[in-house]
Amino acid sequence: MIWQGWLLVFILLSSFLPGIIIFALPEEKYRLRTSLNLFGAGIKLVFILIMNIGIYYGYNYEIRLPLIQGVELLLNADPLSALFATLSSVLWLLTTIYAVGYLEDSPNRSHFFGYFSLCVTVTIAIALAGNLVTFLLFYEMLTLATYPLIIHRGTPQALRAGRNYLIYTLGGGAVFLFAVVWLQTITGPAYFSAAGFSPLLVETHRTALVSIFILLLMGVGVKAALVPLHGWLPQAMVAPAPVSALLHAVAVVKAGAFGIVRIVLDVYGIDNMSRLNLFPLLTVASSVTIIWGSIRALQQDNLKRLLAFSTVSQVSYIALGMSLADQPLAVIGGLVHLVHQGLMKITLFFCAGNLAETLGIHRISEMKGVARRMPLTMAAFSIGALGMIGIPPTVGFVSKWYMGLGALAMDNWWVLAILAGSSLLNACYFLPILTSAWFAKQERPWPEERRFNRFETRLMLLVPPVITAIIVIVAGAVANAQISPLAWVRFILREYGL
Amino acid sequence: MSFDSPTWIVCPIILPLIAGLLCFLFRKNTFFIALFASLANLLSVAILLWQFLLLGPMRYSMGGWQAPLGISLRMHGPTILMLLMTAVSGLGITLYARGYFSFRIAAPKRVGRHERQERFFWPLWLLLMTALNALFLSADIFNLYVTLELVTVSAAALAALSGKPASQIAAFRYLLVSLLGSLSYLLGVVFVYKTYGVLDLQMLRQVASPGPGLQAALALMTLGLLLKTALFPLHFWLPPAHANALAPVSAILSGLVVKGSFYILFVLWFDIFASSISQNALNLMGVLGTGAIIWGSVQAIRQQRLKLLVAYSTISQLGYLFIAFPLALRGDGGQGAWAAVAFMVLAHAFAKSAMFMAAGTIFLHMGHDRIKDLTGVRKCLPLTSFAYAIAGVNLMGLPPSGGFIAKWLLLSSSLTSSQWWWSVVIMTGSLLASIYVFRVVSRLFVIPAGKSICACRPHSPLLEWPALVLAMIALLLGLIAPYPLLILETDTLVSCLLLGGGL
Amino acid sequence: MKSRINNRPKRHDPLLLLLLLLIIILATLLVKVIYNLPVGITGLGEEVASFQQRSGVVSPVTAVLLNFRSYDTLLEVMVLLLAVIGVWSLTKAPFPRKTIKTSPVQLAVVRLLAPLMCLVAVYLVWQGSHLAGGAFQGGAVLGGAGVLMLVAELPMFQQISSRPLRIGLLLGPIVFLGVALLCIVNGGELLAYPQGWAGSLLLLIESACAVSIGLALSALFVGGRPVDDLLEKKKS
Amino acid sequence: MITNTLYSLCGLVLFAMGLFALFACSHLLRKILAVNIMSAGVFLVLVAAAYRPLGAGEVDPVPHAMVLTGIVVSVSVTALALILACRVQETSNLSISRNGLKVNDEEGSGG
Repeated sequence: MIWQGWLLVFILLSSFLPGIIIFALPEEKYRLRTSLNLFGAGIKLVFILIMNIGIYYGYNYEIRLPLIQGVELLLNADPLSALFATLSSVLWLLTTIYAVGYLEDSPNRSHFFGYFSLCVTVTIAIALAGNLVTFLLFYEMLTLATYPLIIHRGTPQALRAGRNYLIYTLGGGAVFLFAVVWLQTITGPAYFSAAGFSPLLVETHRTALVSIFILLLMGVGVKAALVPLHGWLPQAMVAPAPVSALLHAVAVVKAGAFGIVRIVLDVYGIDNMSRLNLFPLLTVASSVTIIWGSIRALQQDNLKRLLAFSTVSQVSYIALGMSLADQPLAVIGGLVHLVHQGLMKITLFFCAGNLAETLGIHRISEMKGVARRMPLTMAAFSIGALGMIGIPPTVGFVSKWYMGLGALAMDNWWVLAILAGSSLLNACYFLPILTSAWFAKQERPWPEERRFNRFETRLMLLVPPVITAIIVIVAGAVANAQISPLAWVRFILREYGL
Repeated sequence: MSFDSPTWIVCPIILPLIAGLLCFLFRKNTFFIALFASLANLLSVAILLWQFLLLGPMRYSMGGWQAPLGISLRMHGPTILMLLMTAVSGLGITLYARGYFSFRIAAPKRVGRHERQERFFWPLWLLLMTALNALFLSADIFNLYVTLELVTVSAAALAALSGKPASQIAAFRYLLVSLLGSLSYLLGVVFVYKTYGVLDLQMLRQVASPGPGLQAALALMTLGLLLKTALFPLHFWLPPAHANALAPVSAILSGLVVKGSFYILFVLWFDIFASSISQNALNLMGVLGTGAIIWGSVQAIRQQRLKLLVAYSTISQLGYLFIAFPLALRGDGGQGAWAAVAFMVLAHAFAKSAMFMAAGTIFLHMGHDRIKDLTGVRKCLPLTSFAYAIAGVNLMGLPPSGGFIAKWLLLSSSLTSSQWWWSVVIMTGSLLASIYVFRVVSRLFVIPAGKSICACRPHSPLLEWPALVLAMIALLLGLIAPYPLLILETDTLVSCLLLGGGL
Repeated sequence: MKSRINNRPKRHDPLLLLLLLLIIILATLLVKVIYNLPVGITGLGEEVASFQQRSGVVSPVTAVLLNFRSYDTLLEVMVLLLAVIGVWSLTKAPFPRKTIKTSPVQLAVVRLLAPLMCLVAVYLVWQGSHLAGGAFQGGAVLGGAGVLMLVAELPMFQQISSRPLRIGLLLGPIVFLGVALLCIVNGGELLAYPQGWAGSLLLLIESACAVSIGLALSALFVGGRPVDDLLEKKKS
Repeated sequence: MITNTLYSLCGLVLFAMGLFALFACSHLLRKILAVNIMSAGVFLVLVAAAYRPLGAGEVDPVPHAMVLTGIVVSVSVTALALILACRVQETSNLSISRNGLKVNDEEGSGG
């Protein structure tokens, strides 16, 4: 069916074309730009919903463009890509609203929104990639599209952060390219399908395949911020808040995590992974990252840096879930965390942005008593933070629960200990913030206060975090319902026969 | 003249030639003559492409005299790709040059100089286009020498056109080096003639057998051509010559002219005398290519001036072409290396032309090209900055550019032929490339807070769009990859049939 | 180019010695190869001889130059023209300068020699069809005459303006090209002279080329474009 | 036979000498002359290729034509190079006087 394939192209165009038009728009066309952005985001959401329904009823969406031997551009929507694409498009809509409010009066907005749209286009394309080459293509393009966003402010710190970002990601990209080419010379074109490559190859090319896996992991690990490849992430915090939200909740780190999922489940396949004995490697890498990120987060006073280290730690839950892939429950936990972490983290970043934009608060020590000044924002923040710790009925609890069940089923006490320890650490760095925000007395005047009539801050800044916070609770409460991230993840796993 | 007439093959030579003579004869409206010639050239190449896809490779005997006696033109896959490359970037360069000169004449620094430059640019450029087309089409080893000299003379004159002392010194050195290269090539031709008594490439391929005469000839010709192609360590003349020329001239020199001598070299090594090439020689080429990639990139990273940076990056990119040499003759990797070279040449031609054009536009508007002072150029020259960045993506070999396809092919043929060390070189090269590309791009795209950049507006769309379009072509070359491959493969298919038929 | 104050190469520059050594080795290798080359290669001599009849000229060299490999010659004429364009693009001619008094002897010599040289040139072109000679030889002699007149500082010759000069320079190439294209119109390949016409067409090409070559050589000697070559522009 | 080889050898020696001079001399004019000597050497080898042993058929005219072409090319290029060299000397004002001296020096010691 041709039109079904073209739907995927339309999904990409719905943010690409507005992006291109926005580049050409003069700076002062505020209304046109905003409506284009929102229109694009809305259309994309509609397209993706159509696609999701189609996938649910078993339609096959696919479009391909063969280039050369072994290199083929292939967009293919399977349930897993639908998961990531839906997350990205929903959060894009919210982030766009937020960014419009956040960047009011700031210079160079047309470039900002142009790259923003490109960034989302590329992220969705990563979600829809049907083979490793296409994934690589958009993975590299993501680097290029996010770089201008990181250096958007043009300050020396921003430039330094941008440079480090490039060093990490381009280096990772080169390693990834090398690994992909190597893999393809052994296994032939690597399509994303449940089977993985032929098990016969495991015997003949064991060393090569193990090395390729390590290289691939290094390639995607840079963006997924696996320790020790995470150095760029806290530095990238100099970017404007919507960018941080986008980078950390949706685009970059999730692209890396999604890459790990694809490599484990689709490129290698669970059977080959266990034949090659690669799971322990992944477990170790992700556990180290989880603990290290949490410990580093404990030491931070800058709120956004704390959130960044928390991201380092939380994203690795996805990898940890994948590393227990023998057990479907753990896989469920990992995959559903892809969505859940996105929701929680974007709430936290929105709130951090609100604090900075309204009161000029950047440090945790300045947050005493802030909840009285901005109750809605801090309520949303608290929900996100509690979710991170894993307290029911938030979504964070759901993913940790499933992961814990998986570890238990495998008698893997070590992983259980990691889970418990990281939750404890999460609590250690989030709870003091919450208590001081809600219960402490304001000591000093706010660093840079701006007053808005009616609401505690601009409406466009307030709505997105409130919405995401509500989703965090609702999706956690009704996790077992027919329509929920968890239900969709179960649907995904049917495809893998787990 | 009907569409399938064999006469079309001479059009890419004759049309720019006539136009060049007319541009010399008349002093007014030279741009329109040149534009007409570029368009007509593109059209005739398109017709040739159509004929080629329909009828396969063809030969054309000049003056009706068959091969050993007369001179033949031949058209096979690589030829048609090179002609397309010349025609497309030629059209872009023609348009850009118009914008460039009208800008310079509108804002004169020295009255008279720019008129002189424009007056002589057009005939020289059109004759250079003639020469390149003639070179790509020629099937006679001595005729190749004559076309090489045509290229040399016109390119050196163009390089000196700017009139600055630095450019004249560079052009002089360029001329001498090219002469040395041509003479070395000619001596090689003499050895070939002394050994085999024929000059036609096709016949040479049939009679060529390994021997001291052929080895000496190949060594001499290779040396000469390497000198002209500026392979490390024979590259010393290239950066000053390319960096000090006028921007359209730099685009021509870097994008097209070096490809001419490389084309001859490649045809000699892999088509005509392929049977007599030893693996050691190929490895030597690979090693030199490695040196070029590393040295060129490191030098590019160290430059303070934009045009010099771009010029050094040419050296490094040319290195990739030679990395393909050791991969090209080994088993199943060979075909891939051929295609890799084709993509590399095409993508580099478009991207580098675009890059030099963008650098020239930046130079015109900012009045300098010191890299550290280029902050925020995006604000006033958005299209040019994008053109530069997109061309840079190509040099880094990021997907979906033509450069990416080339690197992919090189990587996979190096891994399949288990010569993995070349792939390490390739990856290192692209990382170094990304350093020198982003050194500039990050400055172009940063707008420092609270600082007004430049109030200038882009002067003419002709200064911005040709660069952007060429860069886009280079970028999207990856997406139309099957078509160049089809052209290359049509050729080998048919030639296999011909060889099988005992021809 | 680094300009050394002392221009003479240093006697004991180790790099130069190394270079010398390398070049000697190269030369020795080449000599060895040449010495061992087979002698029995026939070359294209017999081919040329067998098609001599159809070429329209008697002299085999002229036949090769202007018929069998006329494409080479066409391009070569272009090289010469290109050199002129290149030289013109570089600099202005040093003329007209204040007339220096030409010595009467010089003048007399020029008056005597220049017409004679022109005659010789015509003869050389004419006899190119059966003996050694042809457009290049004739053009060279013409060029010599031009140089002689330039050296004699004849004002008429120095102040020749750009347009006639350009027309003269392009005469040869355009006639050559025109004939080549006529051959296509006639239904053959480029430069495939029609049967029976070859001889006269070759003479036409040779005469036109000789004029252009002579002019080109003189122009190269002048070493710059005529003063009025650029269009006058309003000085803003 | 002997003559033929002698011509070739002579040509090669000229080529080598020119090559050396091209690198060894720093004066522009000398470099141009060096290239000219090299091309003369190549032409000599080329002309020698036309030689046929007595009774082995006609003398080959193709190398003659090639040499003729080569000479014209070399003349054109030399002219361009000379003018370019003049321009270099004129424009690089750092050494106008020095170069003037140098030219005289060259002519004095050239021989």
